[in-house]
Amino acid sequence: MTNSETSNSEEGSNKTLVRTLIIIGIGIPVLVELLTLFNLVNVQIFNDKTDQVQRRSQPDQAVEFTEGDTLFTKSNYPVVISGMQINVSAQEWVFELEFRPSDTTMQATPLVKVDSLRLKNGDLLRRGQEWSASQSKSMRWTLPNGQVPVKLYLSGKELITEDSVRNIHEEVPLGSIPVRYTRKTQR
Amino acid sequence: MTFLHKFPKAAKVSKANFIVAFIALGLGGFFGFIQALHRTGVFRGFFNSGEYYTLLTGHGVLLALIFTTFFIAGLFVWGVTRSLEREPENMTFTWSWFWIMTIGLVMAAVAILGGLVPNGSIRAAVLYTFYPPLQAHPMFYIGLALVLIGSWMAGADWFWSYRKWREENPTDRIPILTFMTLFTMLMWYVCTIGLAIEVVGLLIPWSLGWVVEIEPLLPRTLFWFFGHAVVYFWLLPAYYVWYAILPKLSGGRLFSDSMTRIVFIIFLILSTPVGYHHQYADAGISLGFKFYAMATTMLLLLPSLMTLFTVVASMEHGARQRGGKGYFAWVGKLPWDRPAFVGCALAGIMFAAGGFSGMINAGMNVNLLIHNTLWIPGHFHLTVGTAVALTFMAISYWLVPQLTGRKLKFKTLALIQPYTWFLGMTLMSNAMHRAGLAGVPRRTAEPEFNTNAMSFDPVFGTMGEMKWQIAIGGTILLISLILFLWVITTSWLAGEKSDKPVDDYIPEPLSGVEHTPAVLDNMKLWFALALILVLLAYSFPLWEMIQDGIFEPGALPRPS
Amino acid sequence: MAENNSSSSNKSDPSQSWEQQNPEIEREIGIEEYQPKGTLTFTLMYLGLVVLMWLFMYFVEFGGNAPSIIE
Amino acid sequence: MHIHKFERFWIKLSFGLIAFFIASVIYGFVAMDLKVIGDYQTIDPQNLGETEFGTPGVRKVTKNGQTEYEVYVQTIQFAFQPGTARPITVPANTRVTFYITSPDVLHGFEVAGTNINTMSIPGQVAKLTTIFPESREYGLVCNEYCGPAHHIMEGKIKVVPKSEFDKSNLVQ
Repeated sequence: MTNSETSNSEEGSNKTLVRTLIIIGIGIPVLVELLTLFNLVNVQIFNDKTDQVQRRSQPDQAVEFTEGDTLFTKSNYPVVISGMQINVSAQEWVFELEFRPSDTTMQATPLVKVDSLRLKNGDLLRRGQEWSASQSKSMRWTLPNGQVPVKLYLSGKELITEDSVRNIHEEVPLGSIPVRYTRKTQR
Repeated sequence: MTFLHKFPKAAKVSKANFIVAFIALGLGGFFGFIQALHRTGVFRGFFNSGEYYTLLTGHGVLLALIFTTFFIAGLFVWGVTRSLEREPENMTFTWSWFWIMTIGLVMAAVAILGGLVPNGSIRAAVLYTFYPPLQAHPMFYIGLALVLIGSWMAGADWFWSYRKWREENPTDRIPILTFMTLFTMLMWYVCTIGLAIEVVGLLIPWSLGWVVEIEPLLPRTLFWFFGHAVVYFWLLPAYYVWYAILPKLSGGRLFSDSMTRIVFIIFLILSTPVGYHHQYADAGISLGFKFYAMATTMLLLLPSLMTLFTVVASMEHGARQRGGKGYFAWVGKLPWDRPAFVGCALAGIMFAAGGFSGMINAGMNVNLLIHNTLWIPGHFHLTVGTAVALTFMAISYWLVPQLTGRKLKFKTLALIQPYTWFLGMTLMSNAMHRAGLAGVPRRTAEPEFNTNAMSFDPVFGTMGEMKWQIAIGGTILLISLILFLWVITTSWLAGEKSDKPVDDYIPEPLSGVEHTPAVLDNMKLWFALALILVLLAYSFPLWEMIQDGIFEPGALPRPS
Repeated sequence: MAENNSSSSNKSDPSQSWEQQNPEIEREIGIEEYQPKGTLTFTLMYLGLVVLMWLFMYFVEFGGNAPSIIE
Repeated sequence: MHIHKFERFWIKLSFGLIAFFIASVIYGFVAMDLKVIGDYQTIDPQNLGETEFGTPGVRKVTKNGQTEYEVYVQTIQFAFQPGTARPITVPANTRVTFYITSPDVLHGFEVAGTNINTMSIPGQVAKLTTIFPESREYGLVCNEYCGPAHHIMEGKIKVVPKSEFDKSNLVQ
């Protein structure tokens, strides 16, 4: 790279450079804008709303669990999500989850465990919490700022006989979780 | 002899301002790149979505408030000193406004970046509009107030130089560079009344806990008292470059001195009473005032349309002097191989496009189509993000050599830079405008619907395609920014020393000052008229808002 | 860049105009002679484009975007 | 003053353009029912419980012998009430008036892809009337930054045919 602008060879390569720059740097932008204008007018005026039907088709919704829903419904110790909320303050995001036994819980002492949380960005938050399905249990996780859980991984230990245990795993996709502002309490 | 050798003291002040401006540009631009990747969902690994707003605040404050203010200060020091041919009157005073502004900037920046410290208590994720009741750390508001006070002192410094010059030259007309500086600063004084009342009168006492409740609409209205005029505070220095320097870079002369002065006068008069056009969608402001604001906003199109004519005519004059012919062919004779020219010219073209989306924004009802959608950042990345920022970058290629006495290095990279900026910005802002039409909101870390199985419906194309257009555009902009900073830094530190690093001569206008009516230089008259129009727009509604108490109906603060 | 190599002498001879000293400039065009017809053409084209796009945005995009605020 | 005749012409055209813009806004406002909200009333944001906003939801009213609906919406950090936990359900082709306010910070109330777009400001009640022309679901977006979980604040408006409108969910 030289600073001279007068030498002939430099002038020639400079011309090519300027031409390339103009084609890429101005040509593409002009093309993009013209295409935009053409498409806008074309869609709105000439084939109005052809994609109306298509655009309203929604992705198949998997069953999602929210507050009040029951887990382990097929077992004899179902538990109910009795509370689920994210408390947001300026400093931290806290996910609070509460379970209570369902009215139909039969077995007295099965153990249930939340193994981990899957966050929206794909990260896994491991911090197991185990409790007896016949009792209520509340638990909290500090989330990375801005992240919401999308899935719970639970496991249950069912006593079949005195000394044989059956493990059940359940994936629980979460629906909309209320997110509320809280002033952070100084601890 | 170049500026550095004639006015070494002023050159030092200008350089100090430019250094701060370029650091803010680099940091703020980098935040912008992260945002482009984050909000499109292309890559969200840099920061969490909760921290996005800290970056967004940093991006807005560093670029829109800090980069602009410091660059403008540097530019005006250069222009006033050069055109009045005198160094600043008192260097202690000059340096004191620079340091007050810098201390303020550091305080605001620390408050903002504190938000990235886990569990930190110093935070200011309130974006650059800082609407209460969202509350930042007091340091943020105090820092902004210091930047404001420093900028007032800077303006006073230039008026001081002008008065001294006037004593020695009682009959001369105000030189055009000084004229544009003084009128821009007069407008700044008018519009910052609102900001000063908001920040010093309401927000600082409130953030310190001296008052608890705050009425959200009043500070919001005071912010927009300032908030649209501030865009002209950014834009007028770009016009200053286009009027004063761009004609010469094109090989010609400014078309008309009197038109230039008239345009600046109209901006002084009309810039402030338009603020309600940012509040068309607000409750609590009656339709009459919204309409008044629309009428003044639309009238403000006039000076920009006049600028379009005068500036393009000046460029055409240059092209024809360089041998251009015909109705269109003359464009090819412009120096498309000179970075300073190319940057200014492309910035002007972008401004014409941004002008159109601005016209839509100004339409009182059509505004609702795009209010607070991504269209708005799309618009102001064309105006302040390109018309202003690219002009400032381009003219740096011409100014920095004068201030440092060193020739520009890496001229090829310097030439590539404005073209890449233009390309990146077209891609990004085109997609932003289109996404805005589909209803995608601005100022959000994750614009997609999270839990409802809903989606935005673009008029044409797909959301996925727009997302990539924004991400790629943002990446190209980052590359362009790095090129700029590389060229400027290396030239500044290691450029070849020269007595005449650039041709800094500015020829007289075609229609010179001898054709310009004297009344145009009557600053008192125009300043008074500006104040009257502001009073008409704001006195009654503000009075109405404070009827029930300045802090009533009050809301409680929410730390951000 | 905007400089040209020979212009280092440009203020040395005050009788010559800036244009006469600048080798890139082929002819000097005075104010009486200069007709910015290219500028007028471009600005008229811009005006036409703006009016068309406004009509489209206002009456098609906005007018056809119900529901709207009717009161 | 020396103004070139082309420039004089251009300035006249510019005035024409400005007049044209203002005229088309007025025309849309008056003839096409494309309006913006004005001043309605102030409210104490810390005591919304004592007002209609305390029981937010859809209400039936009769105006001029016509059945209309009123929707009181609280925008809170970080939800529309109603709108987020359950959709705002209203009938199509019927006048619906929204009253929107906020107890905490500024929010936006944007029905995505339509012209319904307003701010929700603590202390101020935004009042707007509209008619939904078709039965479909609309996304509801908060388009003003309202705090760290702003991006999570969203909701839904469900417009159903008049005949299918379930009046049992109305607020009394």
